Amino acid sequence: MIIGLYNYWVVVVLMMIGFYIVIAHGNLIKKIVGLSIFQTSVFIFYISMAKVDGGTAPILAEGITQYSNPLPHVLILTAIVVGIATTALGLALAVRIKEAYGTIEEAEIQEKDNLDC
Amino acid sequence: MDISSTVFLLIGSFLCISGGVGVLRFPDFYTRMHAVGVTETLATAMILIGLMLLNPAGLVLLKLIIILLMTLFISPTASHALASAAIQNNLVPELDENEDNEKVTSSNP
Amino acid sequence: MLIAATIAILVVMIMAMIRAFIGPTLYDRILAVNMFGTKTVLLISLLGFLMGRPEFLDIAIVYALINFISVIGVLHYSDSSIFKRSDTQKNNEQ
Amino acid sequence: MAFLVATAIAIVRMKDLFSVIMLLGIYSLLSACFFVAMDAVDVAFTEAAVGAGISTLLMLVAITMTGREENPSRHKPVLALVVVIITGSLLIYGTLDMPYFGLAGDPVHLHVAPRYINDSMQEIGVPNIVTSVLASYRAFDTFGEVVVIFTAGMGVLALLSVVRLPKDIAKDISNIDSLNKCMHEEHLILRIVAKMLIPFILLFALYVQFHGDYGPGGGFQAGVIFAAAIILYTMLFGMSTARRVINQSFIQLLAAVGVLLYGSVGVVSLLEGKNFLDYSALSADPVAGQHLGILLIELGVGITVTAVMVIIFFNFAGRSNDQQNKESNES
Repeated sequence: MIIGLYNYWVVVVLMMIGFYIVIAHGNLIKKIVGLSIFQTSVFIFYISMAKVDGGTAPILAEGITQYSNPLPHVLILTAIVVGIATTALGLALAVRIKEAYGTIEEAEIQEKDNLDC
Repeated sequence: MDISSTVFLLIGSFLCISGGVGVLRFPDFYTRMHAVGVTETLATAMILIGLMLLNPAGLVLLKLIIILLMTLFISPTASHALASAAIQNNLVPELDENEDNEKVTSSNP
Repeated sequence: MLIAATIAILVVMIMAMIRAFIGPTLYDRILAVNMFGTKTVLLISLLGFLMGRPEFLDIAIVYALINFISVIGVLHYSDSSIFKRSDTQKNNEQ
Repeated sequence: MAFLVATAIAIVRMKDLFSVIMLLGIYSLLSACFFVAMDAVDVAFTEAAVGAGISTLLMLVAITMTGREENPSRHKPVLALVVVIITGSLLIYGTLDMPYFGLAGDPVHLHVAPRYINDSMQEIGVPNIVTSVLASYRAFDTFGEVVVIFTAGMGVLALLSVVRLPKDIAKDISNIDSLNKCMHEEHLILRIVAKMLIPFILLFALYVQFHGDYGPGGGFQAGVIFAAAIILYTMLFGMSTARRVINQSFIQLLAAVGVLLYGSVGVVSLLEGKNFLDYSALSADPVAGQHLGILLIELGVGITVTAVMVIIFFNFAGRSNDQQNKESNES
């Protein structure tokens, strides 16, 4: 019971840590870090679903009959590279916000916006 | 063959752990760097040689040799860069005048 | 014997992680990350042998290379701006 | 696994963004170890190249521009904590219904995976199932992913690109000689080792690119490794030297060429009367056609990923260089 679902629980804990960072911290870069933790937890979730006991990596070789499930691997492989591209986009936005507002703290940005109005 | 690889792997593991203890216990950055240097070159080389003795099949052996060569090139270079960057940014090594330090050095000769 | 070596490396990884958590200076953290990377290379090559598919040493090679690149990058960027800025701030305060 | 949680908690606690990023590097290394242990070698490969190398670097460049201290939060995050705990416990309640980890009879493993595992050797002729699924069975998805990457690269370009006047370029060129001279004094050892390593890295990237059919590897990983080599060169030899070696408009062109190569393979198979991206149209023998198609597709992916990563890095680094120049001029 405990061992059977342990991986999923760790995934949930990681996901919640990432989520907590995203909603509780005001710094935009820290938020992006939180997002990437969240992202990694999803990757781990998929990969642990793909594991088959006694299986090996899905590269065909002679004398091996049991392979892990290749489909989640494919999905996650592309997701990682897309993830870095989107993270870079987020960082670029953060940099531009820094240039426009002089800060990347959420609260200060809102103050400045209110002043403008 | 098996015995020799076992010996190499054991020596490597021992060096690794001693380096790890060093990283935790040494008093300042530069001494810690020394501990890391031990684990990174000698211990890595030992473990990789142990693996090489274990499975002497063509391509795998070649890759192990490549990894060994690269760690031997890379980790001293990285350590050098790290140390020089630390010096340039005025991270002063703790010397013997420091009282706290004398205690530590006397307890770990 | 492979298992013993794997466990030893895991222990060292924990040690490096503790150093990275508490590391008083920035350089201690970089050092710990560097060490962690090298240990990862070893761990992956050992895991490959443990699982009986030693063809996967490619990953270990990539790690060795990427580790170097990231250490250089970290040093480059820590040198280039942040520290100069904080140093000048300190000088101004003095 | 417990390692991962510990690292993540430490990340929450830290205020210094620089240390956060170092820990993020460790976190990514750990997750890649986990992927190897879970047999996902291709994924570990990608995570190795992307997470530990490129993303750490990008975050570092970003914080050099935005400052490294995080302000202490003023309001107490109790509400956030409550939300997180409620969501987490609901999710854990959800996992109780999930099949246990690692059983071969899970619903996940019964639907399409057996077909991929059993038939891909006859249909595609490529030992690495991940590659054959990626580039052949689900090629349309992958095409979408490549376009997303391309779009992200264009987005970064639109947000961060600095207009470079001819005057600036001329100044760069005149600076190069003096730069080279002073660089020979600092970082001498690094430069020489890097000069030895960079060709090796490029060669290894090519190996990964074309060996992807037989072992872990493929276009995505090779592209990232290739870009990492270029980034290493840029860091050690300076932006202006790197700009002279790799023309920026050329690299932007390359990003588009990669996507076009991918798309045109699909169009060719359409013109031959088969489905979009059905490679058996490319050659008389279906298996040979699949081989050719996968090779071309992976090449397109590799080119795009390399070009986009280099574009992203150049724009970030160029921007931060400009900022520093401005500051030094002002002071």
